Amino acid sequence: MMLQITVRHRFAGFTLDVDVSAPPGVTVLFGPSGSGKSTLINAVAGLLRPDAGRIVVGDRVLLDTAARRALPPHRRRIGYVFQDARLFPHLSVRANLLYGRWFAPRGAQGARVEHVIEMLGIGHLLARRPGALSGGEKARVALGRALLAAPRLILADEPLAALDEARKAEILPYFERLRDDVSVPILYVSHSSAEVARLATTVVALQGGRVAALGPPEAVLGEVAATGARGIASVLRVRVAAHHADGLSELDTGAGALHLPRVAAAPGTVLRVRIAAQEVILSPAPPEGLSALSVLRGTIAEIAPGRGPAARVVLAVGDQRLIARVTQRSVAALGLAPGQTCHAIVKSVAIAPEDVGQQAPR
Amino acid sequence: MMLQITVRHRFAGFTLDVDVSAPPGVTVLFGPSGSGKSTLINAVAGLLRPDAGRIVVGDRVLLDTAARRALPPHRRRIGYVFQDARLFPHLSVRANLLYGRWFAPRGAQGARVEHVIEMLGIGHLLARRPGALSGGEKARVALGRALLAAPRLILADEPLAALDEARKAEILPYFERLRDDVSVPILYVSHSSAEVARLATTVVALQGGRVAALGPPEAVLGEVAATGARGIASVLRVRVAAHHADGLSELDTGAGALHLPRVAAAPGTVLRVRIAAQEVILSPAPPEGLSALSVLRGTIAEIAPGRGPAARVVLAVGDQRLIARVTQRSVAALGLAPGQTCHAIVKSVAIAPEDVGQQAPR
Amino acid sequence: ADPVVVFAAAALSGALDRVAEAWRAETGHRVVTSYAGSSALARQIRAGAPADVFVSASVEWMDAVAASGDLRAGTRRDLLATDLVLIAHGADAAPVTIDADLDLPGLLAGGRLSMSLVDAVPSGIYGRQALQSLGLWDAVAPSVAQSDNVRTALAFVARGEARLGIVYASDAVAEDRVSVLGTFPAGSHAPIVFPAALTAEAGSPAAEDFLAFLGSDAAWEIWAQAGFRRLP
Amino acid sequence: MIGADWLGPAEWEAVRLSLRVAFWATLASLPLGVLTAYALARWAFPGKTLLNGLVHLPLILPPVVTGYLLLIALGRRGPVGQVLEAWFGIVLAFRWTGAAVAAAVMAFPLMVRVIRLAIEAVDPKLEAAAATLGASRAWVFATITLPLIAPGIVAGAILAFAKAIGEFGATITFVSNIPGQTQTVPSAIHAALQVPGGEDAAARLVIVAIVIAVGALALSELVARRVARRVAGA
Amino acid sequence: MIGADWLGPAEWEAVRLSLRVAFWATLASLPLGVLTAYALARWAFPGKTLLNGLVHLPLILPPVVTGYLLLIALGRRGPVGQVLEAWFGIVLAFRWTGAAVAAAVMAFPLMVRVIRLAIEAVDPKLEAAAATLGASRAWVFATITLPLIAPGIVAGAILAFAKAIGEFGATITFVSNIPGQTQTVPSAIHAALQVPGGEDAAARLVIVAIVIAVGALALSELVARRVARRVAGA
Ligand SMILES: Nc1ncnc2c1ncn2[C@@H]1O[C@H](COP(=O)(O)OP(=O)(O)OP(=O)(O)O)[C@@H](O)[C@H]1O
Ligand SMILES: Nc1ncnc2c1ncn2[C@@H]1O[C@H](COP(=O)(O)OP(=O)(O)OP(=O)(O)O)[C@@H](O)[C@H]1O
Ligand SMILES: [Mg+2]
Ligand SMILES: [Mg+2]
Repeated sequence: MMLQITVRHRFAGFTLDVDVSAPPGVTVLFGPSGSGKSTLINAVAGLLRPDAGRIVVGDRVLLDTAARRALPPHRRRIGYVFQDARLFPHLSVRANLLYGRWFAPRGAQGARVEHVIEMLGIGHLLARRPGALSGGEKARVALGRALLAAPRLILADEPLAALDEARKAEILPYFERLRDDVSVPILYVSHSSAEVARLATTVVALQGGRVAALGPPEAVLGEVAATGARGIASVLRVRVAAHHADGLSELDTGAGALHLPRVAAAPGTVLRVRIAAQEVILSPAPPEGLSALSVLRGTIAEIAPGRGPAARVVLAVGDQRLIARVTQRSVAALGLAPGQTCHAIVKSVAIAPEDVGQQAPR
Repeated sequence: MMLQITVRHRFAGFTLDVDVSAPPGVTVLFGPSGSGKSTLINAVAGLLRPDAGRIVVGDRVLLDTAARRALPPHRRRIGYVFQDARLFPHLSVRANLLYGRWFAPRGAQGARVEHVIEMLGIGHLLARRPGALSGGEKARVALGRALLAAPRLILADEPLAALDEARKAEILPYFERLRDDVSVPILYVSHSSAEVARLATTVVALQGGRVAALGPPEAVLGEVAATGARGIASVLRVRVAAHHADGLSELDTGAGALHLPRVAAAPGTVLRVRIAAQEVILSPAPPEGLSALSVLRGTIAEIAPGRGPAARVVLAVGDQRLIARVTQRSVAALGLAPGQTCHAIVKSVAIAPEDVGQQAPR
Repeated sequence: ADPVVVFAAAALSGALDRVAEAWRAETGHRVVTSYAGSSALARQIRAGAPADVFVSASVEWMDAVAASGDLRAGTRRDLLATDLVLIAHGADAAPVTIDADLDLPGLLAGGRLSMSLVDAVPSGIYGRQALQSLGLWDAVAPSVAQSDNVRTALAFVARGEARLGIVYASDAVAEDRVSVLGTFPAGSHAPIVFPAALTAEAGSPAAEDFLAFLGSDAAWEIWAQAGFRRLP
Repeated sequence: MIGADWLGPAEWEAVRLSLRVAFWATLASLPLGVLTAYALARWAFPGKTLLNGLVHLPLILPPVVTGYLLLIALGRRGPVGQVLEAWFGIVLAFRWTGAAVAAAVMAFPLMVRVIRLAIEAVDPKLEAAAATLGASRAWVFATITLPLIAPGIVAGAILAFAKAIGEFGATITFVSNIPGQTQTVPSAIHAALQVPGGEDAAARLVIVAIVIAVGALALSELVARRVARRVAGA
Repeated sequence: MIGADWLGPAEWEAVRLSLRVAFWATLASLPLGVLTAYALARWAFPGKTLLNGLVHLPLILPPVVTGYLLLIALGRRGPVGQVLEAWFGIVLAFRWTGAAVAAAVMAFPLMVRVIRLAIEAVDPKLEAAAATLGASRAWVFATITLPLIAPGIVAGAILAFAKAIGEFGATITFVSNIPGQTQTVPSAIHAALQVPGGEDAAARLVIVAIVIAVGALALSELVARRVARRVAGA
């Protein structure tokens, strides 16, 4: 299900002008406040009729201004999680959740209601009206309502922003499953680079209404421009090698093992792991006597000093790239140079559950 | 300005029952969605009349149900940043921002308008109406509106949730200055433990309408129960020792130096630094040849295995406590035991700007 | 000088305007006329309305105003009379004789008999009296459609919504979509008179003069044209 | 206490008739009222100003004129009246149904204005949300707009009902006053006031009218409060 | 084309008078209308049902009754009328001001109903937000509630204006039908209809009434659209 979005639209003082083409999976829109993310999503939903544009999801043409075609919103089969929830105030939480069901084609296979309710932890709210919900509860119901509409395209505008970490950690795997098992294309707005790395098949970094960077997260998250220095991360493909008795899982990177708290995947499964560049420690000699269990061996491919005191060091580990962000002082002190062999130390517990995701099928 | 809040209120299916007493500064309300944070704040604002309660800010009694006293909201002199923005739709952004000004007593010293507008990056929006703003823009205007009301108490309900990292990093220091220079008491709801550690003078962890933990962030953030395992962190008091030419600042902990990207504080200033427990690497021997520049030397005070494969190791460094979260396998492999000398390795670049804050005056 | 204010029953409008015009041509005095139902006008005069002359379509309402002391004593007189006629839709209906033998239901043929309110509006009250005294009322009562004034009653017949109607002769003359079938015998109902008087408030000699003019021969040219009769 | 003989049988008949007329006038015009209000609030079409003016006409014109125009159009000899009678066998002239039509026409501008205001107050974002979930325009209207404007519909209906209870001028001009068929309470009051000394009878009927209308108002307030609470979503 | 002599001087006078009456009736009753609507929408007080019933009364009663009651109360010999005249030198009876009072009373229920509905649609959360920023109840009303209900006020005012233009029964009963003083357009139409062959004059006046009202409507739509756009915040 390819996603092809070409949209040009002018507001007074703001112009959205994007041309995005993304493979199946989760396409994450990333970018500062006011960069046009919601505007773009509204165009896909059909709530904004752009000045010009063409939007194609898989083989369905949702909009083609040149051909004067525009599918009305209710025929687009989308599940839109609005940035501002927009629950129906006169309906109970249950009726809100089931609203989209009424209109889904008979036999459309959507999420199981009980399952979604349980995942979102909103079982005790079903009889209430939205007016009596907390902010985060509203956000969860809004998410449930969109998921239960049996959509063929999910639009999620910062669906998890109002939630606490624990709740986020429960919901994120659901999106992964949607992406991998159900293969519903998802357009997802997020400010969190952890969410981006975990979910994104493709990242679209917007800036002032234009695409600043576009590509798989491995590429885009390594770009300072797209993410800000602190968001830089690498995404490694790893294979589950073994689950150990002490609760750690061993993941093979092809250039050393990562030891992570138990990962819920059978040995042999290919996963992807986001490793924040700032959390990687480099050591020219094989390190010893440290509490960190995961050491990858590689070759320095590139050293790029940043504008501040830090430098970006790219290590070739096996056939993959691992990015480390270290101080320029350390680069000098350790005499790091391209071509040199180097070890990357990664703390096992520093990789958050939300940093480990199923490998999206390409 | 002590903050004393005793509130009991029943909704169908939810009871808020808290008794909080907090010193001047920022009191952060922390807790999962639906735990009663907004309800508590609404009671302080006077928008919810609780079944019973007493609320005192400094020497002002805002509510005392026993004495049948309740200051009406407009006489409480608060600046409330609502979770849902609540901008006035018929007023321009400028009029929204200045709304509270009209009612502030003459000569009340509040924030400078241009300054707040610049900090929030909303200068180009002043003539617009709220209907034409993006989600994050709305959130920023709502924040500005509250700050400009010259309040004597700020209530901020997840004011930064809708913003990107870069924008957050620009706004957070403003709250610090409010806390330290202007000494306006602030009640602040947040889901981000980085924000908590940076801003909080006191943390109130709510759970199901009750106080689960209460105390300074050093204490509460070390509790698994209050924050979830991944939120555990230590907060160290450090003194700025020197600023080096390569852009790093040297911070003295009393048990070794931290090297951080330039900190905007004069040498001699006492700061506080949040160090996430999961980012600390332990090494019995003094580590060498690593890219990490900050090594603290201490004595193991306590080792507490967690429920998963991780363990919490508390190090006494000088007269402070540093918490590390490492795997139990590493504890065994390195033969760590209480009383033993140990080195803690902290990456300089892993400490985010939002993790460094001014030390709140006590 | 202030104009003379005349409160007059709506049935007199048109003709009274022409009389007032004639008076003005003669004396230079202006007349202002407020037309409404006699009941409303009478109540207003009793509430202190600035009227100089009251011309009522109903003897009872004139009595009521007299009883409350709002008339200038000795000025009341019966000004005009008119007859009650039976009318039919169309310009060329055949005349009938109105007496106790009249087959009114037959003439109605299932249609409606249009009258003014038979308990409230003078023409309706007179009409019912007449039908009752002729013994025709009970047979047609269910077919009577009552209007709140005689002009509407006339309009129902003129538009053909009602087959027959009972109105004043003075109303029937001006409408050419109806034809007069016959006149009710004078004895079948109380005399139809329009009394006039000065109000207690009336101060100006002009008002007295106008009241007098209403009964003058010059005025009677106009009244007669409009279908009114001098009192016997 | 006040017995049933406090009012004469003709007066009771008038009360019954007024209730029936007002009830049906309100109920039957409600769908058209909602539709018209929706069209005026949401659609742009040529002749919109005209429609708006037309709807307000009965408010602007003296009731007699409206009644007269109804007579011309809907009377047995009127163009529309003839069609109604020939095709559907519906006769309005001199029937209580005609009185209901007159009352409905007179009350229509009030109903439409109120409902239109309610429609304009509905947040279009909620309707947009429903559309993204698959609801067509008709479904959005039925499941979102309509429930949200329910307080407005109740308010419009009660206003129309009150107006219909009080309507007199157009009714008597259109369908005259036939006791038991078209003599409503206001006609009876009007008639009573025409005769000297009729004030007592009129006062009795006025009290009846007030009782009816205040009852309807109180009921509507109850309904409206429930409905409003539902809609507020608390 | 149609010249100024299309209408006679008395008719022009009626048009002028109607405009003046409707304008002042609407303008002068607006503050009380807003206050009453606010009280009914937001306050709980004993006698609320009574007030609500009282406000609706002119709608429920035949206009003649309302006019008669006004005459009894506000006439020169009425208790209130005497007080007004003795203390303030205000005479309403048989003056255009009385016509304005009658029109205002008749239009009042419409105005209040519409404005009340608008007030009930205001999100109390916005008012609460204003209160936290230091605005007292009066200020909240002036700066938040009032602007937000502006579309409702415009709608209520136009409805009242239209009603005032068309009011007839109460006016003629209260202040009579004196050309140049209390004869409004509807009174003139009514008078014209009483004259045999007066339909032409009536039709001309009807057209004038329609033109006035449609003009007012069109104007109000313009204003309302602007106001609504402001309030919608886009
Ligand atoms: N008006 C109400 N009636 C009934 N229950 C309510 C009402 N308002 C809030 N609640 C319930 O009270 C609880 C606390 O709500 P509150 O808004 O304080 O949560 P919160 O801590 O702010 O959560 P969040 O982080 O999701 O905003 C929730 O379970 C909510 O459902
Ligand atoms: N109706 C409108 N009229 C004018 N400008 C608008 C309108 N809607 C949005 N904008 C502007 O368009 C820009 C993009 O808005 P958009 O809502 O797409 O931002 P966003 O990327 O979703 O931001 P956020 O993360 O803050 O939600 C913003 O600058 C906003 O002010
Ligand atoms: Mg957005
Ligand atoms: Mg909340």
